[in-house]
Amino acid sequence: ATAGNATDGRVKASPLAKKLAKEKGLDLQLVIGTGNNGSITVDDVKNYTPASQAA
Amino acid sequence: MKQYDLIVVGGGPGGYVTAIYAAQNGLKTALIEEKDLGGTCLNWGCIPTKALAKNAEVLRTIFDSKDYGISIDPNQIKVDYAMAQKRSREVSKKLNKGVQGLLHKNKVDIFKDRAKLVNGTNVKLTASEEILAAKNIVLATGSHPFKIPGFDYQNPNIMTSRGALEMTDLKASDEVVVIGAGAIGMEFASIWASYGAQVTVIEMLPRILPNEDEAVSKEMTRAFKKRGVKIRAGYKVTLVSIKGKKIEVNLEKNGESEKIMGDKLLVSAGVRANTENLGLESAGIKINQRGFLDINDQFQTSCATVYAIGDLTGKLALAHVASAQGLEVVHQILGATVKKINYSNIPRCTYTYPEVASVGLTEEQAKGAGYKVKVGEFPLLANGKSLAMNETTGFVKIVADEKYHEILGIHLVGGHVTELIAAAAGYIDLEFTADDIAQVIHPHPSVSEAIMEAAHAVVSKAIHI
Amino acid sequence: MKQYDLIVVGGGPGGYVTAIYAAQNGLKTALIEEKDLGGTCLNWGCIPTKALAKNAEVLRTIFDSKDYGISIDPNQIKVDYAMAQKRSREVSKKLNKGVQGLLHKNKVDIFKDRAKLVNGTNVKLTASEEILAAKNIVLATGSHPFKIPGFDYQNPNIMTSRGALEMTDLKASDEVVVIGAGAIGMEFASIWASYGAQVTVIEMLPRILPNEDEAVSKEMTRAFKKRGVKIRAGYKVTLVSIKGKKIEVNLEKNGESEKIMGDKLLVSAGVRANTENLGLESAGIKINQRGFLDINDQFQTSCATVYAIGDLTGKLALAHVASAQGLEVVHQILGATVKKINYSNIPRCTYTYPEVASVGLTEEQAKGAGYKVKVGEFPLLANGKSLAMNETTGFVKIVADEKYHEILGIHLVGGHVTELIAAAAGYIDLEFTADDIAQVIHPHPSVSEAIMEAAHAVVSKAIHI
Ligand SMILES: Cc1cc2nc3c(=O)[nH]c(=O)nc-3n(C[C@H](O)[C@H](O)[C@H](O)COP(=O)(O)OP(=O)(O)OC[C@H]3O[C@@H](n4cnc5c(N)ncnc54)[C@H](O)[C@@H]3O)c2cc1C
Ligand SMILES: Cc1cc2nc3c(=O)[nH]c(=O)nc-3n(C[C@H](O)[C@H](O)[C@H](O)COP(=O)(O)OP(=O)(O)OC[C@H]3O[C@@H](n4cnc5c(N)ncnc54)[C@H](O)[C@@H]3O)c2cc1C
Repeated sequence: ATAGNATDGRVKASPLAKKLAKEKGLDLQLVIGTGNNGSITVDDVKNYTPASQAA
Repeated sequence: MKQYDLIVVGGGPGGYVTAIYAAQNGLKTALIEEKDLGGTCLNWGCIPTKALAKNAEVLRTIFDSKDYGISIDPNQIKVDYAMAQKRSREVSKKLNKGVQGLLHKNKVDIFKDRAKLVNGTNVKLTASEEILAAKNIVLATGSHPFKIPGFDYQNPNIMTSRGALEMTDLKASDEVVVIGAGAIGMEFASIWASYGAQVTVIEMLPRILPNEDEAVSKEMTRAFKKRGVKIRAGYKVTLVSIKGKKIEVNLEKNGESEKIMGDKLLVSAGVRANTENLGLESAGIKINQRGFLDINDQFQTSCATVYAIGDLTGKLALAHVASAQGLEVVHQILGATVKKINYSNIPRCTYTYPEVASVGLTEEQAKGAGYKVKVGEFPLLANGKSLAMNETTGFVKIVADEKYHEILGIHLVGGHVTELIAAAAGYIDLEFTADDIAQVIHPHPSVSEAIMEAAHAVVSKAIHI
Repeated sequence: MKQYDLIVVGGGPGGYVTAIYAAQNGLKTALIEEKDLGGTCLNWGCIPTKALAKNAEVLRTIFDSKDYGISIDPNQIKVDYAMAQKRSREVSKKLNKGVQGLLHKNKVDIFKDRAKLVNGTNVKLTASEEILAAKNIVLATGSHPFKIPGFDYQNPNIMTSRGALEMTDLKASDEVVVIGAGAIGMEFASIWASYGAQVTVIEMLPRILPNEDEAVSKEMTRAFKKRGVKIRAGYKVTLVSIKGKKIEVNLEKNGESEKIMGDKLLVSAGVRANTENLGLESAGIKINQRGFLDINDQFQTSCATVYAIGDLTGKLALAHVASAQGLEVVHQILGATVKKINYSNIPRCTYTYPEVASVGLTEEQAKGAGYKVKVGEFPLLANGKSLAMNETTGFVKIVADEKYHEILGIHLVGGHVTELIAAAAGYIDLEFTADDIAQVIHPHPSVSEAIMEAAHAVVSKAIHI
């Protein structure tokens, strides 16, 4: 299975997480969300490293 | 021996909400409460104080009615504080009955008794001597007002909030002294000042509402002084003595002393956890240095089957903290996702006139935490609704980080702003930036627009100032 | 010929906000207003009505003060409606001056004159005959109340909202008839009922506040009836005639007719755009069938350099729509990102007693749009703060989609709920779900908790019902 948060084609991320991801050029589909109902938080984006999500 | 999935000890907003939510989610649940369902909050805290605050608001409105084209001879206004207290008690009673109804409806077994832990899964009822067993136990025994030692609390005019909620003989000619300018002290000061009493508020720390942003303390000092309340911040109470029918309070600041005479004295100096005779030792649970129970992020005490929530845990002593912790305990027991509570992002309200509400970090705290801070402010004097309502004291202050405009704190002073802070709590919790708030279309005219304007001020500039 | 980056025609909340924001962002800006800065909103709309509503609230509070332990002989209460109007006019005046100050401060050139387009980049001032030139022009000429034909508007007792805001001779013995039960009609009905007048509200559509969720209309019908207001919904006015000092209004429903006598009649039947003599033809701009100007998502009329905003565009006739459109026009001119306004997600407020506020789709609309709907409701009767405030009429209704619990609409009735709807607007705008709202820790006690409870009801169950 692909890691990430794109269940049902929806990526749920906080506004701040989106802002930061955009600045970093990061694809939110790759990030695992730890917020409400799996929503991606700013910390998820900050802590994201390709390796840490490989599992 | 009766077997439960969950036993909840204490029927305050921590305990009863936990019990209802647990039962709704299929757990066989017992609730043990020795006194009144609803706990401090419904019976001797949040609710009766707000009922009194409403009475006070009505009275203030009447005294100010000339501004609105209504004239009433002040001598024709008969004020009965005992009746105001009666309404307050009735509201509490109604909610207390309501909680009982909810518990019944959700099939929670209620035991009106005092509980004591036998071990991590057994609780003994003190009066009936019955022992109940459960897989998990939640302690939600709450707290009681701290009594500064050395005062004569037998004297009916020297009281904590508990006594203040029973006191019925306030007169407009009374001089009242309030020791402690936290939310509770300030709320009573505001109520009594509305009833015409000459109120003095004494605070040991350098400013009233010391946990709030400095700008809030400043605005509230100004507002209360304008209402005729004397503020003595940075003062130490050195002696309280009885002089005939009066209470003499001696104060000191920088070596200078002052004497204030009062008919009544409210001691409002924080709370102490209800840990006595709870049988904590038998479950191997220790009380921490401050007298509260330590919990981990899953709300467990050092005994894994015993959870603690609410005032007992020494976090923010607020009803919604107790309830929120309770919901998460149930999630934990059910094996559902547990939300980690960030205690700095809890909305904090003071129901004075004007009101205070805040969430997140103060400017000082944000700077202390190493943030580069950008502040956006907007005064209610520039807000159309506030002008129409003739309630222009107050402001919105947003503390954001400079780079992303992440909202770190929102601080409000003004009429009924305690109804606006939930939005701010949502914004912080859901990680809105000031830019997001600024572009949400707010209804006109509304006080809420001031939040949008303060957000504009963070992003670039407010429009209406 | 004076050259500008931007000429704004009309000084209402559309025009003046656009002008200030443009100037703040470096555009050389002119504002042309023929009458009062602040437009309808500040002078004859949002603001003076809210000032009157506050007067009415004060009066209601006084009449209900017995509940709070305050007794006043009703004969000692002298009510002066003319004074109430005076305060209302003063608030408008103050804000009007405030807008002038803001425009000056931001270096907007103000022309007190009537504007007429010469072409897509030139505007002629009618009185001075001066011609101004600009790269872009914003039309924000607003609207005026629609006068149902056939009534004698020369009679001072037959009026639109404009006349109602100048009328000073309301007596508690007056019978008042209001035609049209939209926000404006309902607001005046609420104010006058508070002053003791016998009010009848007539609505052609089957229910009052016909744009709101059906549950809202129902609750408001009940609340207004309880206040003694007569509601005639689904009725057609067939004839209005003068009978001596009285106005006779003939109604009909399903062939049955009824006669209502009034001392005063308010006609509150929507607005018409101010398009006359604007020189639209010379810029090649057409008026649409409904009499408004069509605009694209960038707020441009059919002439690319001429934008239109506010009531003129026939979207929701609300001040915050006008202002929001204005900000986006400036973004468009600056080449910044332009937010597409979703008109169904604009908060809508009715400042009656109790108040109404909503955002998003009604249940019916959501179903009509093909959503599988899940509704979460919570009555204020079960909300602690509402009980403490003695304001238990009303509810929160959340319309969500069944699958994701996406918020489609939030509908509120209750005391001061117009201050709660901004949060809902934010949640909808940023696409939060009911699950998100449910887990935001709301302050206790507050009416805002009812929103959290309704969200819980969408997710699974409310706690306190
Ligand atoms: C004057 C005042 C005003 C306040 N205003 C607000 C406000 O506006 N907003 C706000 O959020 N908070 C307010 N608070 C604080 C709020 O009341 C508390 O935070 C809240 O009640 C804590 O809830 P709890 O469930 O932890 O404890 P409590 O509400 O204190 O309930 C504990 C319950 O446990 C019972 N109990 C204790 N020991 C035992 C035992 N061994 N066996 C059985 N039962 C036991 C007690 O009888 C009590 O009913 C106020 C407090 C006061 C004093
Ligand atoms: C009684 C009442 C109550 C209302 N309450 C609310 C409320 O609570 N909340 C809310 O959001 N909305 C409310 N509204 C609606 C609100 O007032 C309008 O939506 C808003 O004013 C529209 O703003 P605008 O800028 O488009 O136009 P307007 O405010 O109408 O301003 C247009 C301005 O343009 C000027 N003008 C017109 N033609 C020319 C010309 N050729 N040259 C120069 N100047 C010109 C006019 O003099 C006027 O000042 C209310 C309206 C009424 C009537």
